[in-house]
Amino acid sequence: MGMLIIIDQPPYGTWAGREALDMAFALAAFDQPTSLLFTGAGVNWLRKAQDTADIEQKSLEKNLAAAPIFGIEAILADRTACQRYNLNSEAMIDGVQLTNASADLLGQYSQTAFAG
Amino acid sequence: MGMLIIIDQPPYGTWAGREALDMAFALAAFDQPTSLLFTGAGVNWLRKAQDTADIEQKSLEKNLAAAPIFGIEAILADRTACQRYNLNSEAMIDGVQLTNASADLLGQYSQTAFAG
Amino acid sequence: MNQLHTLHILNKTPDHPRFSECLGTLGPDDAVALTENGVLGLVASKALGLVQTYALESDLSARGLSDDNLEAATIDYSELVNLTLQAERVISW
Amino acid sequence: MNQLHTLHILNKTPDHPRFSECLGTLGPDDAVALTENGVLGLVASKALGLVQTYALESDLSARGLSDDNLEAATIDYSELVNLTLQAERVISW
Amino acid sequence: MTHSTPDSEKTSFTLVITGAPYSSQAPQTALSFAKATVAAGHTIDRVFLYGDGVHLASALVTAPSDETHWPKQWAAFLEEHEVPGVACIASALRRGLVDSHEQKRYQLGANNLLAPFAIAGLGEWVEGSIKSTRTIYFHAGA
Amino acid sequence: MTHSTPDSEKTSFTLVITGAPYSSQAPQTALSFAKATVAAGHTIDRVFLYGDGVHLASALVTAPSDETHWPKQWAAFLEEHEVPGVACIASALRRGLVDSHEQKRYQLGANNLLAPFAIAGLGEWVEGSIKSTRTIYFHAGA
Repeated sequence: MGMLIIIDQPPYGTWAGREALDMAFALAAFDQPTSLLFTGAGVNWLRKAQDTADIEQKSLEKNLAAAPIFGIEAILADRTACQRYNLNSEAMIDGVQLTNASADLLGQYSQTAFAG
Repeated sequence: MGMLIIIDQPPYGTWAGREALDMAFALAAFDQPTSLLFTGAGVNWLRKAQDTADIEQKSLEKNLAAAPIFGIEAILADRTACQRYNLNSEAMIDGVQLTNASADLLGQYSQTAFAG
Repeated sequence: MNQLHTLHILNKTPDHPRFSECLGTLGPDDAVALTENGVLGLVASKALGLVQTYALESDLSARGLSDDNLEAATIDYSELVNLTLQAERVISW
Repeated sequence: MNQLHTLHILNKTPDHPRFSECLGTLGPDDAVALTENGVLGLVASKALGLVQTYALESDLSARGLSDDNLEAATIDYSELVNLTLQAERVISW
Repeated sequence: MTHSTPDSEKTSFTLVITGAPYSSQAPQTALSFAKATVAAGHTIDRVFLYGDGVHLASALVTAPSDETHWPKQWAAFLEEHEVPGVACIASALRRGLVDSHEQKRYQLGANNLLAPFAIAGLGEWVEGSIKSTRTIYFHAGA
Repeated sequence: MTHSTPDSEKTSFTLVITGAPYSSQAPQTALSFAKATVAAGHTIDRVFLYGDGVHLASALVTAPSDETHWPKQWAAFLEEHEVPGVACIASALRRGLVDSHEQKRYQLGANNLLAPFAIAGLGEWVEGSIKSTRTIYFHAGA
């Protein structure tokens, strides 16, 4: 059981994914079992070597790297979405489990939420 | 020449189309030649018999009906989008010209804008 | 007691990426409740109709669709509240 | 003087309906400038590449795409400003 | 984080609104849902505003005379049914929504939080999602 | 509404921002564009905030200490280059953004417009789109 937070928007262009990550961290801080699922264009969060100096935003790659330390149980990514965005395992940050965003997957969690 | 305001979002769910209509009316009020193009899911603005009493919003069908009075030159709708949303001429409000949202169409206007 | 596995509340137009994401995760015992712009899925999406589909009457009326012969059961808010309790879980897309 | 007919500034992901709306209106003398999430079109869209395509370097870098071998000319903001003046018209999608 | 069945003694809801009024339909859909919830005899534990949804708690919104004033409608509902309405502090500060406490803390020129809304952390949302029978989200459509 | 060619004597821009800060990237993309515009010797006639873009003119935004404060960055740019920044009055009133004039007119408890932004009607945008060489829109992405 536990809670699944879904991120389906890419980083930087909108704040929705960032605020979804905050939700996941808050759940983990209260010892709630929590996983993250990246799907659709949201899988672009998982690309290595994000350099945000020129757009003056914090690197979300670094934020996400803190997820295991905060107690997030799993970082999941939809396999089809990764293929669509040409994101192979070499280009991907460590610690991501490939999966299929499906009824079976969502059925494993008691609650599922987007940030917006 | 003149200005083309594009509405590609349906009414009521968001305010973008409503604010696009305000832009068109403002241009017309300053005697600028102005046309409206409905495309994508935005063609759902053109469906007859919108009854908004239960969602407590103003009927945008009525707003749009005022367009010719305000001096909007043409209300255009993308043919393909109308087909996709099963919007035939009987279900459509009066005064709409079917067209194709294409390079040729946009090329007839000096400026083209969305509200958001 | 819980015949309804997951209730998917869907308020996006059929052109929005989350509409197809939602359809891609429907299980056989799930149901979809179309709200706001989501009701436009009834005139544009061919993938609906595989599971039980509901649509909010007030949103259909606002969009000029209340008289159409649509493949959905029309509901009011009281029925939507009931559906969220009948389902084992609810996902708002 | 104006070889560039219309400059299309596109900041939506390739999954967003406006991305395909934009591609559907490209003329042969048009150009596309990808900004923000629009740069993701370079890894996901097969329809780009039919017209001259530019992409903002700062948005590519932020998204980890600056070292990729992409089918676009990378530009900075000063070049984007120039493009808006070279074009007969500019449309922001 | 287990769910009670509908026939349990007390059925309660947490509502989360992430879409702004006059930009999305989310606050009005959520209000209709909330009214149906209390009409059916259920309890609303809490309404949590997150992301752009915090704009619903603005005291400075002026609606055109022929449009519904959603912040006031929501405030009246919360007061009538004694439901706590909470705006996420992180979302609120970034978006320029502050109460008198945050005004002092950050030395701002004014405050603009509409009573009875309060500002608090994501912990309120976590608690709701654990304790309520159902947590229902109202996002901006498109 | 005819366009000057780039080699005309004075090239000028109207910039329209419709996306909110801390929700979309629009205000920051627009600021980078604006800086490049003046660096190239062009004039910015006016920056017009429309729809959710009006939130950029909020005086009550508090950014986290490690994030850029976009309203302040924009205000500094407008002052340095003497560029008028205008928020659409209809968008602003609906979204809870008011100056002292509108505060009095609608008897509100506070005002929250950040200087040097002003509030005005869509006529300012119409004028810009007629007179400027180019009008460039910065919408919320997705």
